[in-house]
Amino acid sequence: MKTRKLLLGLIGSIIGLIYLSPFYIIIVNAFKSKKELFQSTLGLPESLNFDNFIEAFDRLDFFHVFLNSLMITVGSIVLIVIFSAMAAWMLERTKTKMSGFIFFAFIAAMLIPFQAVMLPLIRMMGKLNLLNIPGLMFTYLGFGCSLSIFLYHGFVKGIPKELDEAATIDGCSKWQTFWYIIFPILKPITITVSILNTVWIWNDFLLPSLIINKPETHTIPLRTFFFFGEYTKQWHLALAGLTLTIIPVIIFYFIAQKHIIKSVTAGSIK
Amino acid sequence: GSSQDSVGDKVNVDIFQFKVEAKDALEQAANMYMEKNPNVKINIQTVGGGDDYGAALKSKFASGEEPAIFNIGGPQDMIDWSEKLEDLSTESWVSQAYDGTLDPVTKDEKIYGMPFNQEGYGFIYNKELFEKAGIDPESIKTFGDLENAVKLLDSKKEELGLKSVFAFPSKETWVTGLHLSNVAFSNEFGNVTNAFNSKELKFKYADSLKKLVDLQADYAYMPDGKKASLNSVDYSTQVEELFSLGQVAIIQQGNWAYGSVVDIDEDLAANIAMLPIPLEGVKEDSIPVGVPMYWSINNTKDEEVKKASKDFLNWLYTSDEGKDLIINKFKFIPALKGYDTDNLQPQDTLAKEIIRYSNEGKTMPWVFMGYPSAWGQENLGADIQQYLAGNMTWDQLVEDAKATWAKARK
Amino acid sequence: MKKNRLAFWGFVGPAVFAFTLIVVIPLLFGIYYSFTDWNGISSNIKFIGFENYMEVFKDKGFLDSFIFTTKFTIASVITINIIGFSLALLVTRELKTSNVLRTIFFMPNLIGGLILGFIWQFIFTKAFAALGEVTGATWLLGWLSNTETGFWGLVILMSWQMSGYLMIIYIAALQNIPQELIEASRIDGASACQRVKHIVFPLVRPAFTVSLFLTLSNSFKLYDQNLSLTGGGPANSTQMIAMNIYNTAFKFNNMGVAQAKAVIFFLVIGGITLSQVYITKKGEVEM
Amino acid sequence: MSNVTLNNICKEYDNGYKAVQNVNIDIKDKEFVVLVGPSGCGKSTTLRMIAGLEDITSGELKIADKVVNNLPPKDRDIAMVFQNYALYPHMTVYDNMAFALKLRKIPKNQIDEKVKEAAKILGLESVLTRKPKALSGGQRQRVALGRAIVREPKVFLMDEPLSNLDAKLRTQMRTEISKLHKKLGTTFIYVTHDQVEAMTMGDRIVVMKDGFIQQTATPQELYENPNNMFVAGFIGAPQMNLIEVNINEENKNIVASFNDIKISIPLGKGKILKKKGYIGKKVVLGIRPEDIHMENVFIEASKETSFNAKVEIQENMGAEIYAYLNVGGENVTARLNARYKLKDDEEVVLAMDGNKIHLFDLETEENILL
Amino acid sequence: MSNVTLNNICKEYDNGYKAVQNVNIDIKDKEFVVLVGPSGCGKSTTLRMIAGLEDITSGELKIADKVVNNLPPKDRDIAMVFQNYALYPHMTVYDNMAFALKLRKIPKNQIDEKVKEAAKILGLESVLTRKPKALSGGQRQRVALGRAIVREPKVFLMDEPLSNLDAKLRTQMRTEISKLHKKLGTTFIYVTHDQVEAMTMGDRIVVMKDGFIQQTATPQELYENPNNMFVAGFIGAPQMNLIEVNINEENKNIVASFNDIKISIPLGKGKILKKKGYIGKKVVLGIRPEDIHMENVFIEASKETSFNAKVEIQENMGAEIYAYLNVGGENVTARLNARYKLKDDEEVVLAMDGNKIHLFDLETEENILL
Ligand SMILES: Nc1ncnc2c1ncn2[C@@H]1O[C@H](COP(=O)(O)OP(=O)(O)OP(=O)(O)O)[C@@H](O)[C@H]1O
Ligand SMILES: Nc1ncnc2c1ncn2[C@@H]1O[C@H](COP(=O)(O)OP(=O)(O)OP(=O)(O)O)[C@@H](O)[C@H]1O
Ligand SMILES: [Mg+2]
Ligand SMILES: [Mg+2]
Repeated sequence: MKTRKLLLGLIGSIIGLIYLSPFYIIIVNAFKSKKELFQSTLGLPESLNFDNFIEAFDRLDFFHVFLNSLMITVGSIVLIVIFSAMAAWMLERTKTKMSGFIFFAFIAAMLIPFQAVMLPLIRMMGKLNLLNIPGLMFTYLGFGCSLSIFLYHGFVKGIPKELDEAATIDGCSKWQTFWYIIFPILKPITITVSILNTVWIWNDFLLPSLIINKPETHTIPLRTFFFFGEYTKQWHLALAGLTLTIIPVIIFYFIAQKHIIKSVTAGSIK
Repeated sequence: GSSQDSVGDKVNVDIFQFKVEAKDALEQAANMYMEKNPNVKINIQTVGGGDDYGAALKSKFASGEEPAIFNIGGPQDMIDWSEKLEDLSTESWVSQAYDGTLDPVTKDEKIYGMPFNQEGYGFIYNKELFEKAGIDPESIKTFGDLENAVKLLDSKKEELGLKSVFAFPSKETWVTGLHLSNVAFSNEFGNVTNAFNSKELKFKYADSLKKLVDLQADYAYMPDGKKASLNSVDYSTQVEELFSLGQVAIIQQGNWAYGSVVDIDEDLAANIAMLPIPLEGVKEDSIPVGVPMYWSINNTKDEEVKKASKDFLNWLYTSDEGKDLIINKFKFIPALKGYDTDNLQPQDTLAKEIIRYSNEGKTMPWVFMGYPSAWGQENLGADIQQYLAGNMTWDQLVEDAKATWAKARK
Repeated sequence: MKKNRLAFWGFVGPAVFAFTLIVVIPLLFGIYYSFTDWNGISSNIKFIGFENYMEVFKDKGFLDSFIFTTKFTIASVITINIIGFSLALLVTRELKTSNVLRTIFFMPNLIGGLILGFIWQFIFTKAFAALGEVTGATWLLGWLSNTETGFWGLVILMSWQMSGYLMIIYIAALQNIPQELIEASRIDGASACQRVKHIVFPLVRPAFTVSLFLTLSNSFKLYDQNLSLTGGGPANSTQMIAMNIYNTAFKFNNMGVAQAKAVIFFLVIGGITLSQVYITKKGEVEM
Repeated sequence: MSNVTLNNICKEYDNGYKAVQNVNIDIKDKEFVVLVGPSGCGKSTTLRMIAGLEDITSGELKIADKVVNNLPPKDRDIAMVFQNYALYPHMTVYDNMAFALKLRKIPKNQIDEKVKEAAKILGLESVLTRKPKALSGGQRQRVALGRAIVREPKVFLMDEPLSNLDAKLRTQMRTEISKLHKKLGTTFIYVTHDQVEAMTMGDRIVVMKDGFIQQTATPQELYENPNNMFVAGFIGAPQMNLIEVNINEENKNIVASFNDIKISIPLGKGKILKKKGYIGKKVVLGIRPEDIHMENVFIEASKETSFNAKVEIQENMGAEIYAYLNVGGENVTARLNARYKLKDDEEVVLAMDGNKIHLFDLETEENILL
Repeated sequence: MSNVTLNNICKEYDNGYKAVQNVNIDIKDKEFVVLVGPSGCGKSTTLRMIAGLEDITSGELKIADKVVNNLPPKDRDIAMVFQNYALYPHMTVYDNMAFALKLRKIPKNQIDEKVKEAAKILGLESVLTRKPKALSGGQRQRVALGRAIVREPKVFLMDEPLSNLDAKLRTQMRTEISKLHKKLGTTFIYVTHDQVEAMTMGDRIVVMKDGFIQQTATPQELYENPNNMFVAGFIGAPQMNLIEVNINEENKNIVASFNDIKISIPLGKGKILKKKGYIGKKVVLGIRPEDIHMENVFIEASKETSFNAKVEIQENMGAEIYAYLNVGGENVTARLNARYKLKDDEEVVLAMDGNKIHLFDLETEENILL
């Protein structure tokens, strides 16, 4: 028993290292000059030189775009979480043809390739004067609610209907039932939904580039792509920038991950 | 629309441009211009990440937030965007354009684009290595000369510390399908317009082109020792890694590569120059020089916006301040005349080479903007990859090229 | 009853509204464009019936990319699920490092698709080459230069990225298996392998349904990673459908044909994934 | 006044299933009424209609003499305890109990008072700050009760509140709920499928089957005079023995016989059988296990109802024994004093208490003697 | 031969918790032994050590005279029935039963034979092709048994197999398992926390508490002579009344008194008390509810043990009544014949059966009389 566990632990560590190796490449190269980067891609940097980070921070206007990204991500997540949870709860609790159809439509939409709706979407967004940050958040809601509703729906199934009824008898309206009872119980799946959507929205390039491509509203990925020029990719800066970009998400993930394990569970399985 | 074009009493000029490398300089220019013209507000949007300008521009227009100034690439763009293009033929800079540079954007006497800059490409070589190998670059004029030099270099690989003579990035179909093929086709068609109007491709100089391909491929650095693996060599490997680290002696690239080299090794960048790309038996001692992109003005905008846009471009390319920016900040090779004074000469070694070739008249035009849409990269470039991988003979490639060209022009 | 309906729309309405505006209406427009000759720019759009669809069926490139996409999807769906499932089995073994490993395996999801492709390109062409030169393993050289390495490069990239995501789904499923069933099988005399095969595997089938759905649709729709890793090359042999559609629309300026391709594509993956869900759902057990 | 009246209440679900049919119950103020019946008989549906969680298809429901058919739950002044408690998992015990009051915007200090009082009644004072997760089954149950109590409703509804508890706790909570009912003096309507609960707690019991009411009566009445075979079999544990017998008249005596066993029916009952024309027909004879005796004195005195039996298996309950007997091929259970030490497969003589014999019509299953 | 011997078995969990301590049980071939005790007392742990699902910390476990401490479950020739049945939900009933045999690579036709036979014994023939989900609770329970039966193991282990069934089914399955034990003639080790099950099923009962064995004896022995207060309270329902009393000698009589109630202790028991020096000390008096009587005759004859009580609440069980009484401030339960119609708050006179009085040391809780 003991040796077997040890062996498994060893295998786990090895696989873990393999999974980490790309991150190794990102991080060591973020410390190298461009020349060093091409001379020895795999080796450790000659010195722990933060110049790339400083330059990337500067060129990205990191503080500013970080705030933009943060605002967009948080805003979109709030919209997605609230409206998806609301919809999923109602869809699960209402057993009519209509609710079945709507749910199906949400799921089916996960199969639509974005490229197929890109131009008509942009055209409409322009007509509706939504080529701005609120518009972008709204777009994320439109695209993000499918998976989110799917996950919430599965989780709601596991919440006894009696809780809703108890709340009704205690005197709650539907609205109160949702906010006082259901939404707090959805916390684990809300965290999952937030993590998955954060990972997506935080890193998204295409939608912001189409909807809010103005210097003052740039997000981190939009700026990061300025390191990728017509011919040359400023790898040393891009990797430093990338490191700066993913650190906040990793921190967020670390804080939230205790819950995600329980949650995708409940969301997707039951 | 008009209301959103002006904020307060300012005229709003939106620029939507593709060249990431020019982003900072353009912003600087805009700021300078706005200082002088407080009634104008210039907003610059740059598309990052490389080659997606076409899609971005389309969605920009689809969104209704049409820019006042944007870029087009050649005859096909001119036709596609014809609804939106302002005639610039009455502008003052037109008279200063070099011969032929306006052809791709001229239709029915109307001129729809202002040249961005000039670019040229050839065989960039490492002077120091040539010296060490005892080769006089001046003497290389013909394909034969080149071939001999290459063979000599190849034989001295070890002592020169070379991995190989060439680095050939066939992964980048624009290098093969556009630039390299241009050497043959510019001689077949003569100019863009002919190419653009031609219903068929004769591929007259197929053999000579094959030699250029073969020479580069045979003596190129192959990652796994097989020719097919050239298809994984990209620009970065070619220029930044192999060439800039002194591991290969010659690469087929343009003056833009200077920036890449200088980032890695400034000394090396100061010590490079350009050999011609000789099309054997046709035109040997010259390099292709052309205009990669044009500025265009959106004709649906208000008159004042259009005027401000024209003024800005005029100022940028013809005023003294503007010229200084173009040369020293943009690091462009100007496509207009009038940059003669000493302080307006490009400093980088490659740009100097292009100008030298231009001045000596040893150039051939760029015609690949006249290829059918995406044909050069998606068809010819892809076929060259097939050829290198051994999945296609050169004859098959030629036949396929003719067929796909004809089909596209049907 | 009326009040119920009001409440229903009050809760479902906002999501449906956003969804309709952002997805449904553009999709309908997209379908409309597939019957026109629109090039993406011009304002005069002509209705041309099924011509674009005929065009699609004549397009060999589309067929090739369809085949490539299908092959890729099969390979990646299998590897991603196997790896994800194995990782889940590993980290549910109460190892001391389980929690750390869970984080590590999920971390690839934290990087955006385009950048991920560039990084792996870097790894395949530079790191693999460096490794290959050091070890003398020639198979590590020249990656992404041909269809096979491009194909497997994509599969490796996607497996690396997605397997952690699926691992989480599978962990959830594994933790839902009652411990007694495992013990019952031990008493019945099952070895570790037999247990996985006869007990664990069938019991996580609902998770398989979900995972297959997610991986199938993700693999079919893959664009970012395809673009940045191989760019479809060499010779368009690793071009997947999404990229083919994209190029048709924006490089060849054939918006109508591109939309027709998108419609066909949507119908096909819709058909495939829905029948997958139907088939796998049928074999599921409810506890 | 908080009487509850169900007048011809019916419930048809959307799928057309008729879960409750023509139910009439008149529940008096302060009464403890238990709805009992097998799974799926419509108990919960009935309760949920009273609560307002389910629409009433037809009929009239009155609470405190007011028709409430169309009133939403919160305006009916009822409280409900659910089978699985339905405690709000994210709230502390205190908040669970205070929630309904908070919604009613009752001042904080009043809420506090009421919650503390209820907690005291239920012995929950020490766990007020815990979340439900950290409670034992019995405590959870009490919180569910507490949540209902603080509301001071006119009517208390409970749907199998004890079914998730283990045997010991169930017994204990049973008495606690009875005590609570006494203390609060509120109308209780209680659903269970456990006849022991029904018997021990209800002032009156409503026995349901397939959506119909079978009998409404006090526990003793139900036990002694079941309306029909279903009620007879449902109430009492071990179950009443039900044996198909032939009724014949032998020497003026009415005799019930099966296989080679003969039981004389007491005079009064015999008369009714005769009057109703059952002579020569088959009926079902019912006798409760505790009405089968083994005392010699008794057997001597009850020769006409004695019979031979073979012990198949026996269960020792400490104070008594359940003997599972084979009587002429029929399975019969007897509940005997533990002082009788039976051996398996032993042949014994037993006698029924003739006065406790029940007789049911074979077809209609109705009690013939009523 | 399939006797099972536990020799000083201990179990310490990884977290240092000692779940089972120095357990010695000697189980004979074909015996039906029940482990009983409150939740958390270590029953399951003991059973799981026998099954091989849990490592044994120290001590020796023998099955059929062979030490099996280090044998994996599959090699111990045991079968186990789990509390929640642990049926494989994705397999049909047939496959569930056949699974273990298939793993043993037994020929198809033999498997078929065995499964069919087990199904016949358990009355599962008609549901062999169904999945567990489509079965009722009782059927599932039987499948779980069937899965164990087909293996023809030396020892049958069952961990609370009936606790998920409702009361009626539980009673029924209880007898079925007893019958099965008779039929199979295999050693059964059965865990439950329900004393009724323990009493009715076991040849011998092992009562556990906090990891220690309290008493190992036959049901009757356990009921009549519990080793200590714990066993006395645990076995029997309603529970034995346990009252703290003062022992004094009054006029040669040994008298137990509490508040103003006095009970005379019968001669023999009094002697023991005296001999062991309990006079003037406090002890615990135990009397089972059924040993408190209300018959006038009895009370007349037992003046020395009669007392006054106030009825607090009563539960009508049909044939009898559980009266919850207040006797001088102490709660006392009496189990009375249903013919006594008591009123709440009524004052009554009752008497204990002096012979059935138990006495326990206040400190050690041991039975003084043994
Ligand atoms: N929403 C519904 N739609 C259709 N039929 C239903 C619905 N709810 C319950 N039923 C059916 O109505 C019948 C009565 O259900 P009800 O819940 O009242 O039974 P019950 O007596 O409470 O049983 P249990 O003791 O199992 O709780 C059942 O046959 C059930 O299947
Ligand atoms: N894996 C474990 N680690 C630590 N302690 C444990 C573990 N499993 C059980 N215990 C503890 O050991 C004690 C005995 O547990 P066991 O399951 O044997 O009780 P039980 O008698 O079967 O109770 P129940 O009637 O509730 O099933 C309990 O206090 C329990 O908390
Ligand atoms: Mg119910
Ligand atoms: Mg246990």
